[in-house]
Amino acid sequence: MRLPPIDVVEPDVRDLPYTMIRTLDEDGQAVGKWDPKLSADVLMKGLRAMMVTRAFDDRMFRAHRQGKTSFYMKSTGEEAISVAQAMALRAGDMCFPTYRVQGWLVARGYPLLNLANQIFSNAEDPLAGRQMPVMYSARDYGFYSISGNLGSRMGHAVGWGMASAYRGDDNIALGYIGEGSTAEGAFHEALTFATVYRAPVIVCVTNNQWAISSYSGIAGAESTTFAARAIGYGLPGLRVDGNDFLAVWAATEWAAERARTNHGPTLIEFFTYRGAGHSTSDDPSKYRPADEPQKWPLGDPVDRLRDHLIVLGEWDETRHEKLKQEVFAEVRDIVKQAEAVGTLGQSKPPLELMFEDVFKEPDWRIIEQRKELGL
Amino acid sequence: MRLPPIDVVEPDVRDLPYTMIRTLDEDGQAVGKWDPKLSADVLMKGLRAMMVTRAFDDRMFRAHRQGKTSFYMKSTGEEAISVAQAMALRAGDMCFPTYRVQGWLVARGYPLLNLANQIFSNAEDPLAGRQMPVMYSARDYGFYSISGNLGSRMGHAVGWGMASAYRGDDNIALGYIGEGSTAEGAFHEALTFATVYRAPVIVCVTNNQWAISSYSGIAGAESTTFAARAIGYGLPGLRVDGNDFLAVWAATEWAAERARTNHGPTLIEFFTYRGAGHSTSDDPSKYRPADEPQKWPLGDPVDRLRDHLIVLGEWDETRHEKLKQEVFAEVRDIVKQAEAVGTLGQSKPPLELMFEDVFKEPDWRIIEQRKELGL
Amino acid sequence: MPSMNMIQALNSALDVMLGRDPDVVIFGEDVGYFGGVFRVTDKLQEKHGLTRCFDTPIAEGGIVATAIGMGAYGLRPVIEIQFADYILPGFDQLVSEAARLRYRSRGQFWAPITVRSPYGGGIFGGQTHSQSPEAIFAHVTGLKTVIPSNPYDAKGLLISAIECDDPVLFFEPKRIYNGPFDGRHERQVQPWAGHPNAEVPEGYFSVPLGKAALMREGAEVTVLAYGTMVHVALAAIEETGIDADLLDLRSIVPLDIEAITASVKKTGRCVILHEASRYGGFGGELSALVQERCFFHLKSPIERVTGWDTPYPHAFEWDYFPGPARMAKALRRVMEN
Amino acid sequence: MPSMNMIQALNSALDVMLGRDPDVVIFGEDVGYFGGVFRVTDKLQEKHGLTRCFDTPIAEGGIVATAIGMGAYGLRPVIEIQFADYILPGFDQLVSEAARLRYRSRGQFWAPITVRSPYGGGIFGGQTHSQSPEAIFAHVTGLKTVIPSNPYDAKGLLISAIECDDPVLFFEPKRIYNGPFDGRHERQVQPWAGHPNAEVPEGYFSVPLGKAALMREGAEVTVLAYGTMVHVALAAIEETGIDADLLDLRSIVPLDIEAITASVKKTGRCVILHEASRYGGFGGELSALVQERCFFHLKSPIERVTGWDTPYPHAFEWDYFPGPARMAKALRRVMEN
Ligand SMILES: Cc1ncc(C[n+]2csc(CCOP(=O)(O)OP(=O)(O)O)c2C)c(N)n1
Ligand SMILES: Cc1ncc(C[n+]2csc(CCOP(=O)(O)OP(=O)(O)O)c2C)c(N)n1
Ligand SMILES: [Mg+2]
Ligand SMILES: [Mg+2]
Repeated sequence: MRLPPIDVVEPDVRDLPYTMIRTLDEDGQAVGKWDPKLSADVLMKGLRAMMVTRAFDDRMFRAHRQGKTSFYMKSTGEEAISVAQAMALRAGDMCFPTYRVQGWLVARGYPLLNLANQIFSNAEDPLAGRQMPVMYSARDYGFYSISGNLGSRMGHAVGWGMASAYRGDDNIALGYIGEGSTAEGAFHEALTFATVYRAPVIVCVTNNQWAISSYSGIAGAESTTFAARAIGYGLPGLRVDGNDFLAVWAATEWAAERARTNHGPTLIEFFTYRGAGHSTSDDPSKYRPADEPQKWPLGDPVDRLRDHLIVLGEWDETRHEKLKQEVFAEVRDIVKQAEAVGTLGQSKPPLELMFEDVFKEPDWRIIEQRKELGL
Repeated sequence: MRLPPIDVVEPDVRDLPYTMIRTLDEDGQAVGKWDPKLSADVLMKGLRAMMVTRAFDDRMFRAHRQGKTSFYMKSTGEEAISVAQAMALRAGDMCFPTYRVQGWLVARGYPLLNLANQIFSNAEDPLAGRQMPVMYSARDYGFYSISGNLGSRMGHAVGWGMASAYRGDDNIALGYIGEGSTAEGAFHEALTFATVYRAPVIVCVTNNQWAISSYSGIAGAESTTFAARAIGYGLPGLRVDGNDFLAVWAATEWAAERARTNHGPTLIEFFTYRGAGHSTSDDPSKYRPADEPQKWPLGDPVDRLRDHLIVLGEWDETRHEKLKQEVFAEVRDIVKQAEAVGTLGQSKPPLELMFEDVFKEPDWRIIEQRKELGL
Repeated sequence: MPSMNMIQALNSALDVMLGRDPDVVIFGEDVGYFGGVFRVTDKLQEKHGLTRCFDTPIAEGGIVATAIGMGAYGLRPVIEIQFADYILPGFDQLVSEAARLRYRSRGQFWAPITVRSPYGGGIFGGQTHSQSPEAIFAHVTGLKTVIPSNPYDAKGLLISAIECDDPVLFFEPKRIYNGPFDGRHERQVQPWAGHPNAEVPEGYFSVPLGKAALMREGAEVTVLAYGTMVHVALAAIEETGIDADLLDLRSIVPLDIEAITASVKKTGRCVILHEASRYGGFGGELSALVQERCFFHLKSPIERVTGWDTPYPHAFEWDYFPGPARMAKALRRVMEN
Repeated sequence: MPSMNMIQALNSALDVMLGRDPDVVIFGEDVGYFGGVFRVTDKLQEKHGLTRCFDTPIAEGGIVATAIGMGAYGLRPVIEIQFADYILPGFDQLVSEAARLRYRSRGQFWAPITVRSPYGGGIFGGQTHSQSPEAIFAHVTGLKTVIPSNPYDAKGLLISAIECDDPVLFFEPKRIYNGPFDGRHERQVQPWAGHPNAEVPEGYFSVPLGKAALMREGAEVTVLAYGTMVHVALAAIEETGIDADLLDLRSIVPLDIEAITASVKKTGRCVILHEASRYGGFGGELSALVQERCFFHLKSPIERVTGWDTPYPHAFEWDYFPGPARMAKALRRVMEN
């Protein structure tokens, strides 16, 4: 698989949307031109962030079953994408997330305690109880405000990137969208604007094969790849093994350099698999074989990076098990701290906060209604 | 230029969006595999319909200058598209028009008097004064209701085609959209649905180079062709000389047969040129060279069909001039009839009609308000 | 008669109409094989086949547009928008196309579509799974808007909506899918079983659009409500012991103006209750209509009890939700004059 | 002081703000090289450059989304939606994103955007170039909605809107771009020249959002209007000789509730005038607010004079448009009590 120069134009890479960029082979070796040649430290940092993300997801899923939170969504099996991208991009860059890229926040060092407090909607909820669990916002960590509605923030990524260019900054934007959500008109409008204004943005389609109960075919996967959408706009499109930490990193670096050097937007389809149910409200056994996750051909991103480190002689099973337990304990302790503050219903932010930030300054309606509530 | 079998899949025709299908060469000869081999009668019928359309446009444009109507839009230079398609498709098929395909109605024999009465918003206005001029609706002529808002009817074409298939009918839908309007999210959603459900629909992008004052680049034309949008969905995309009556016919027949035999949707970009201003409210000299229309390399669709008929020995200059005068007189007389009924402000439909068809049956609000107006 | 919860009643209405009318087709996100995230279309694909009940891409504008095109051909599409909060990407299709098609084409084309969508709060759904957008649709000429408050009405009104040749928004109060919630969230959840309006005939029947239901007859004040709020109103009326006429509007377009004016002329007082935020909400229209038609009968100001003028705040759900306590206050206030 | 029509005043406001604040950028369909279909951005690209004022693709949702993203970065985008009828494809972006961003992110991100759009009828624009959608925006928590009625206010309010850190809908009554139209369409068109509110300072000045203007002081009735309707109201007041307080609301969010209640408490009567169709229109909210706050001062029912509950009918424009005759009738009616 060739590695094209970053100043390619779409006609030179019209074949790429129909192939798949991979670097980690079956034996855990890094092969091919797309190997980003990362240091063992960086790989270890990535492995740990993926493991923390997964451990946290598992813990919170259980917390929901225990009635401690109203809702939760896991990213199991997709951790390589958000973790590698958070590490490959710069502090000044901004990602426009979906609800399935919490790995970004973990990799960027956002306090797990903040996550847990929001998930429990308790007095310390960093978003003051205004948002559901998983709908995070963390500007200082390059993480834009999530909302429940799908697809509608890709255009914000384009505008944000255009503003960066307008100011002469070299910050770039990265937008995430699930394969199912690519059907929304907002996705097309964002790509059209990105194309016309040559915005410094990376459009990432996380194709995890499922949209709640609907197979990726519902968004058109039976007719072509999601990477091929790029050809329709004359943009380079990459199709990448999303469970291959190295490939995700390399593709992201390539697209980021294009954007930063004013070569325009890139669309990347990350081919991955939604290992868990859609959310705590979902029961996947109703619509897909129970063993499908195990049968997934592209493997598990954590295992694959672990095996690679072992092949490199940097890691072994015992150390991995130890790390697993260490991560488990870390997550457990932090969640305990959050539980001490309170879980859903037992504790909540000060009520006045319900009335703040509707506008920069409250108008008479807010002031009167706050009084009506005796505040 | 090869003529692919109608059961091709997109990978077999991935080159077509980057070429242009033409049949009429510089000398007016029909060349190549796409020649639909039409009889002289059919060609004559098409020539006449194009000439009537143009004469009618000119007349109505002047009528606006004389204050007889509130608004008008010409289709000058684009007549081959709507006329050839109206003739190539069947009575049971439905087109979902833009405001620039009045040639369809002319070719299908919709009374010019109806057009004129609507344009004058007079007592005989077939749409009861509820719509602007040019926003026609003529179900019996395979012409869906136009509205001022752009792009939003392409999805109706897809749904209409799906309903035809659901009923087991072989009626197909044809949707028109200007190149500028392809930026609307609704265009993408329609293509996604058409792809996923294999709808019997032809999606026609009339690329006349301009969207009011904006060059086609504003919709992305500098990065690729509009026909290439099809590749993004895995659909066959054709790029056709829209000023070539024969090429328009042939491409339409090819796509129609695909749709009718359940081979799915086709996207066709018709490369043409907006010969006149956007509308009576527009002054193109403000944003494009005055002589650009004359300099347009693909010529005038009427002249090109005329020359072809002459080359075939079926036609000559003198007969053409005679026909021109005949058509002029026909249009003049019909418009006079409409003027006799009344022009804008002098005559209007019965006022009660303002209150009808809001719902199938009026509710108390309509009944009370009608009384309030003394009806 | 079988007892049904609201989900079963809606499912039964769809099942009946699929059986009666081959032009009825049902589609939306996850409604096919899966049967809908709230299970309202459960088993319908299995029973009636893939072409009668199917999944769609995630594009609400595309769903509505497809339905309009099918309707123009002659079908009667019934579409589901998974949450009313997500109807907005389809807003242009509903307003500029569905609502206007009949008028602008002088009756050549129309959109006999039904748009089902779960709406309202009370399930800890946060900002985008809790909103009540009925007011913005009520303002759109050409759209009808229906909101049932119990299983019997849900089935009968949905059948009327499907049979209606105009586009109908059918908002389902998701909080009362499984039981008649009256806003007393600290109490144990009630099932529909045993509730008089949970007795729902198996087969075909309909409840007309535009007729309010008198849920309780009284002399002192008229209460106007719909959806979940009908149950909240009842709780507040019991709590206060105030003798109220309670009208369940059932549809806000068409509106049962006769029933409303007759009641207010009788009682001389009116309290309006809805979940949506107050400013510009449908309560304003109701208040204006009552004031215009009953001015000289009014003993005290018409009151509105509503959600606050903030986005729907996840953790503060019960502070935002206009429950029985707020309603009781208003009832007592209007009785002071 | 120079005399300006409304287009010149708006153009001047944009010119001034482009000059003062490098974060201000202007974009929309045909606004760049061409200067906008109504010429409001005429010459701004030429004077301030391609990156300050530019054309966009035809995708209202994309235009709003791009503006929000730019606003989140720190710019102050001023976008034009060519006609208010075409704002609906961007409705989800305005409601689900622009209006909610500050609240849901607890102030980490916000959308300091101004959405300019010509609205209203009176120009024979038919169904999709004449509508008045202000009511659906007024109901959305987190959005501000401004509507000027004359050149001076247009400039001063637009500058305030641009400087505002909240998303602002700025609806421009296109019928009065060139002259103060009072609804008497059979009369000759009046230019702005000579009108006191057409005297507009060249440079920077602002008119605060949320303050109504008392256009005429009177004792017998309070008239609430905005946009073109302010002029229609004046004509009707003159015609009837009724001594009215006329409040030009200027912004419906925020609303100058003090001015409204003070006036109605003084006059005891109220007539509300707007162009939009009646049902669910903003008049309902105004009527409800006045009734709630001034009930015991009211001598006669609050009246609403509005467009009919039909789509905007091209040929029947003057039958639909709520002109001075309909307004005069209402004024006389309220004076009967
Ligand atoms: C506009 C909108 N429509 C529908 C929904 C309901 N919904 C939530 S998640 C989801 C599936 C999304 O699938 P995909 O885009 O593939 O993302 P994934 O969950 O697989 O990461 C749907 C339909 C929504 N949240 N927003
Ligand atoms: C939704 C919407 N946005 C904007 C407009 C205003 N408008 C009318 S025509 C037009 C240009 C359309 O250009 P194109 O799609 O290329 O069609 P053409 O006029 O060239 O045939 C615009 C922006 C509209 N009518 N509808
Ligand atoms: Mg997915
Ligand atoms: Mg064009």
